[in-house]
Amino acid sequence: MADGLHRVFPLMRRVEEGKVGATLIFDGELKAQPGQFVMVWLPGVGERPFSVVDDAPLTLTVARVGPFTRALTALQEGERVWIRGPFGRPFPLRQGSAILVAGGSGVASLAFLAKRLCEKRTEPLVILGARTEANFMLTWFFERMGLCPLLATDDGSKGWQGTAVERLEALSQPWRELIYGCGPERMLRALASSAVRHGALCWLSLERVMKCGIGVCGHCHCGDQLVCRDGPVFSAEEALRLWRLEARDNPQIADREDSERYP
Amino acid sequence: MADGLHRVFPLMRRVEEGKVGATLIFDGELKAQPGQFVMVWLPGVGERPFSVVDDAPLTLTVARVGPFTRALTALQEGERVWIRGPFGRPFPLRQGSAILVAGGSGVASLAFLAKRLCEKRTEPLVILGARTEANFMLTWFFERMGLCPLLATDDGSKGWQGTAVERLEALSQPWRELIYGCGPERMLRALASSAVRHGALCWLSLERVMKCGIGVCGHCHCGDQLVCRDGPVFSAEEALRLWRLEARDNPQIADREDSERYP
Amino acid sequence: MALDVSVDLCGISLRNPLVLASGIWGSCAETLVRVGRAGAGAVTAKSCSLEPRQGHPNPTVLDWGHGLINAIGLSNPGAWEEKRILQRAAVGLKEMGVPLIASVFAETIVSFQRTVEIIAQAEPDLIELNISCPNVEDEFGRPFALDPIMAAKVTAAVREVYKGILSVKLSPNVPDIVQVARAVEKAGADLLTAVNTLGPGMVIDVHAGRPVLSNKVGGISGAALRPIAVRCVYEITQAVSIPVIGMGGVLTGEDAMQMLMAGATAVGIGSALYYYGEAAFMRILGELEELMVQEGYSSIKEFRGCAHG
Amino acid sequence: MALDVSVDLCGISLRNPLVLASGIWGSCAETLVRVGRAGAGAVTAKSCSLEPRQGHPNPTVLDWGHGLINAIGLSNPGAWEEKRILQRAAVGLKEMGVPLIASVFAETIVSFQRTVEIIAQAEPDLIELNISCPNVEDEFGRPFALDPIMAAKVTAAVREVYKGILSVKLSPNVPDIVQVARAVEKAGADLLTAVNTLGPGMVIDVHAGRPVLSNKVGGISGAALRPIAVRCVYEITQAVSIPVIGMGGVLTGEDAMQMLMAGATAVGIGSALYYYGEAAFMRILGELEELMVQEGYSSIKEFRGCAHG
Ligand SMILES: Cc1cc2nc3c(=O)[nH]c(=O)nc-3n(C[C@H](O)[C@H](O)[C@H](O)COP(=O)(O)OP(=O)(O)OC[C@H]3O[C@@H](n4cnc5c(N)ncnc54)[C@H](O)[C@@H]3O)c2cc1C
Ligand SMILES: Cc1cc2nc3c(=O)[nH]c(=O)nc-3n(C[C@H](O)[C@H](O)[C@H](O)COP(=O)(O)OP(=O)(O)OC[C@H]3O[C@@H](n4cnc5c(N)ncnc54)[C@H](O)[C@@H]3O)c2cc1C
Ligand SMILES: Cc1cc2nc3c(=O)[nH]c(=O)nc-3n(C[C@H](O)[C@H](O)[C@H](O)COP(=O)(O)O)c2cc1C
Ligand SMILES: Cc1cc2nc3c(=O)[nH]c(=O)nc-3n(C[C@H](O)[C@H](O)[C@H](O)COP(=O)(O)O)c2cc1C
Ligand code: FES
Ligand code: FES
Repeated sequence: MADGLHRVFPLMRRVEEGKVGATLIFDGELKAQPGQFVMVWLPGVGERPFSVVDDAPLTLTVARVGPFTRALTALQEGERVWIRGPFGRPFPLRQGSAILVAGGSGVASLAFLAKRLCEKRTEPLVILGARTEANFMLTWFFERMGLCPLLATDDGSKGWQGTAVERLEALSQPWRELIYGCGPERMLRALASSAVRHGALCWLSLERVMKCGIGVCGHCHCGDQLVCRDGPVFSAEEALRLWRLEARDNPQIADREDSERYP
Repeated sequence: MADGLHRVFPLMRRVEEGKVGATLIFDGELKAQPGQFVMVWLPGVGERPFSVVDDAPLTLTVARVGPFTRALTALQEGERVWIRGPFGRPFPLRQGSAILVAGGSGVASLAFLAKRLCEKRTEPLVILGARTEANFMLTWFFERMGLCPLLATDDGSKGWQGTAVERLEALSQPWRELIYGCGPERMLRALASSAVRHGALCWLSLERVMKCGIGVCGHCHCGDQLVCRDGPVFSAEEALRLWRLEARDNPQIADREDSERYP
Repeated sequence: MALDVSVDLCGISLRNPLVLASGIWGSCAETLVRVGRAGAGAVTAKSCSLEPRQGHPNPTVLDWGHGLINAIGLSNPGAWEEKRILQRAAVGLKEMGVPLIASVFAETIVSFQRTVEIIAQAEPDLIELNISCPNVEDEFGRPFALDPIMAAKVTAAVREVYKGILSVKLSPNVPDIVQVARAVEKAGADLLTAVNTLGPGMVIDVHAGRPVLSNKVGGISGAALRPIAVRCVYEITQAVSIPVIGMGGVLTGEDAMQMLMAGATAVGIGSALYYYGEAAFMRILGELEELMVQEGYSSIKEFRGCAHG
Repeated sequence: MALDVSVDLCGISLRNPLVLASGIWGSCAETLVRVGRAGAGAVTAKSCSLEPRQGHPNPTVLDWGHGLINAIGLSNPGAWEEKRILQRAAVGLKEMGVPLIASVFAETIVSFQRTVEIIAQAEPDLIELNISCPNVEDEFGRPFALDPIMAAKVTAAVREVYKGILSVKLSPNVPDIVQVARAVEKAGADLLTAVNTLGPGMVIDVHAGRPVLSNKVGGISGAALRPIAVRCVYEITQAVSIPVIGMGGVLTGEDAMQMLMAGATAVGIGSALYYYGEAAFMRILGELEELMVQEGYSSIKEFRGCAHG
């Protein structure tokens, strides 16, 4: 009987990611597409959404921000996690050359996208942003594919000083046709505006607090869309529409701080 | 969702079968194999098992013996029946030349078997038994395939005088390798003994009163077998074993009269 | 001949009988409007209480193979915020002629009254009382819906403070739902919604050796609930003379027709959105219409309740 | 290390925890023996009453997509004939070391006693009281199983006339199954069987415009019942100290493990025979053993009831 219950995955290998998190490589595959996410259950701890970084073997990259992610990144090899999914709509894989812009743990879904693009032999340009050097995650993953991500840090400790979007704006080369972005919402807003201004096709992966993860409870809504089901990937135009809808009804939302998601 | 609920079939054509019943040809197909049966529901009347005579279009041959079969054979073209199934194990289609021995409405499942054998270009010898000439059913079905059934009547009004099994025993030609039988239980007992005596491979289709038809309620048991699920087709050896089991526990059963099933 | 799928629910006209059930998508104005745009005959908002409620931690909803099991814990932003949500939703829905149903729950009778008073200010077309929540004044904390007397008391108390159209949502988890239905009708309900989730049930993860839901147990909805819900609607409509919104496991036009034949006036759609999203409405409606054509019906009243024979 | 899947049920040793549920295949001695031969840990005969009963006309059992719905109507040949059936079955089963459970129902307390007295003469290993049938002495004809007081009275009355091992089979269709379980335990039951079918439910054929079952409503078993049954077993085993045979929708080894983790001592298998025939037993047992190996369990007691945490 096909159901949506959890499957068990033992941890095969844990890779520390600077001081801010870890990449977890599990023993087992879970067919997924870049941009999709899974719900990870740690019995007794809770259940949270994470983007798929690779599907064979299943790989997740987790930033430590609270109790659940602390427990998850402390797992030992052989210990297990419970996973249901994948859920959500993936990034559209369009023909053309692409720029991937990631902030913080947003790097997770873009790493998977980069892998798929490389497999199609259309190497993307990758821009990664973080607060400071020690906060970068998954740079090794890109390098393993032969990609050299452009780095940007708020404090200038590594690469360009400034945000990933500022790094993008400052590119000497012309923009490419396709922009894919994932990261803190403030960054995505800036990216969406830039992309629209440049007339580039652009998709963003949004985040909202998720309960069911399967498009039932309505908890993850953004405007009239459910991020878990209709997203998490939206076109920049659609994202801008959704943010406007949200802001109309909750004027305070526009300047919501989401720093905790941007290690 | 795959379920076992009824499908509706409108009656396309009704063919009167002598004075004793009718053949009902429905508008629609129901994939089945010879020996399998369906449960026919007439809302407000009841639900009863009937062998499949043909599956494309779905065809049933019904002897009028009581309230349900009276209602069923009185259906007008365009009226509907509700059908679930097919159920049960079919006659094995073995290589070799076959004799089909039918009594009364037992002709139904053997007609379907004859059709499949003819399609495989192994024309069977068909022996039909009935009380009297007016009671034969489906002779037209065999003739349409180019088969000329040997007939036997209890009263000698048509063909050989005696039972179908006596007609079989009296064949001038040697027995064939495969014997298939369906009809009243007394006839099947005689057929099974004959077949075993002659060393022929023989399969019989048994009948028991059915409730669920799907191997759950246990109502249709014969010995340790459930006729609806493990049968209705059994090898002669197995049928003899089952009858012995039954008789051991219910001495009166051996001489049970089942004349109502033998029009 | 044109098909007429409209229905009349206590004087409210629905363009079709399919109503979004409470608790699915209905926690924000925009998604309610979206469901209206997608073809729903009416929409129900998520149940709200006087004070905001956090709900249970994850996992809260699961697809266990034959429907959903949920223990959301009735999270909601409280009556005052809900009033704003309803007001915003009403604007978009009114344009399309889609009635809006508000849903209210509380743990005491007084709090039911207070919450309804606030929600009534948003002027929804109908208020539904979700009485499947524990009655904290009962010595065992049993839900109001499990006791005909308590169910009637809540209904009567709300009836006092609310003159609009009032529905009471019944639970299938009682030995005799007819008793509750009759009591609630007598206490002044204008219609009934039947049924809420079944159970509760429990799904144990055998690798974890514990229940999956953080709340351990949760309500069963979707396919597994359907035959129970159909029986409940059949029994209720035989016993009361007020209309019923029938729900529970309606995933296809055939399921909707079962509900209507069992006697329902309208049909709630909840878990179907898990499988089909908001397209559930046009899909189920299309299948229902096709069945109506096949069976030669031109309007819903021609077969409503026909299973009573 | 060798797996030990045997269980002890009130001193009766079962080679494995899988028990044929009452009413499936159990209406004749030969099929009971066959199920024993196929690997069942114990087998339960179909429920019998003092007098023979015809049962309902067809249709009586349907696969509605998520399990079965049945209204067989408790057809049975009466206690005297049943005694003969049990005696014959016992011969074959004893050889294999497979315990035989008899099942009895009645519509009055006195008739429960009389029937048990007759059935006891066949010396089954255990007698199970099916109390999910209408109590004709009750003013509403409600089943004994729906009322803790009546359930306890039946149990106590039978306890008086029967000194063997006695189980009482509970219904899931009550707001609080723990109350019934406690009452029955106190009245002298040695163990409990939980649960009987859910509902009742109703399936309407939309082309016929009427319920399919001739009895209109029927009990739900199979997959749809599983989470309800698991929750019932979990609640009961938390509240009583006698063992429970847990059943309802067990179709796989994982389902059986859920029941055991919920606290069941043995696991009933009914509707699974519709899907897999008697092979259900070896199939489910094989899957259970595989799971045990995977999780490093070597006997069932290592994980029984572990979901209580
Ligand atoms: C689609 C999606 C994909 C994600 N992918 C990744 C990823 O690949 N790597 C990664 O490190 N993080 C990812 N996250 C964020 C991750 O889910 C949160 O960091 C995590 O839930 C925090 O849990 P906690 O208990 O550690 O922290 P808490 O202290 O509970 O919360 C810290 C913050 O995490 C967020 N959060 C908490 N609960 C949830 C929830 N149920 N759903 C969504 N966000 C929540 C909130 O912003 C909260 O303020 C993703 C979130 C979404 C919605
Ligand atoms: C596997 C199988 C295949 C059959 N195929 C055919 C067929 O192709 N053509 C045909 O004419 N008949 C067939 N029958 C027999 C047919 O089912 C009965 O003739 C019919 O049920 C009689 O119903 P009634 O109401 O007309 O008669 P009733 O007066 O109810 O009964 C007359 C006799 O029919 C038999 N019968 C009654 N109810 C059932 C039941 N639920 N299940 C089985 N037998 C029953 C009994 O022998 C009974 O004595 C088949 C039976 C079985 C078991
Ligand atoms: C996730 C979820 C949340 C629900 N929340 C509520 C609620 O807040 N109030 C309510 O009255 N019913 C609630 N229900 C019950 C539904 O409204 C409906 O009665 C039930 O799900 C049966 O319909 P279905 O099978 O079509 O889903 C909820 C159901 C689900 C699945
Ligand atoms: C066709 C059928 C007949 C049944 N007959 C009886 C019965 O006679 N006595 C009884 O106690 N339970 C009876 N039951 C209930 C089962 O014993 C069992 O409690 C229920 O079906 C749940 O288990 P399952 O989901 O494994 O089938 C019957 C169930 C079915 C499906
Ligand atoms: S998390 Fe429930 S709808 Fe998205
Ligand atoms: S008719 Fe029920 S088992 Fe055969």
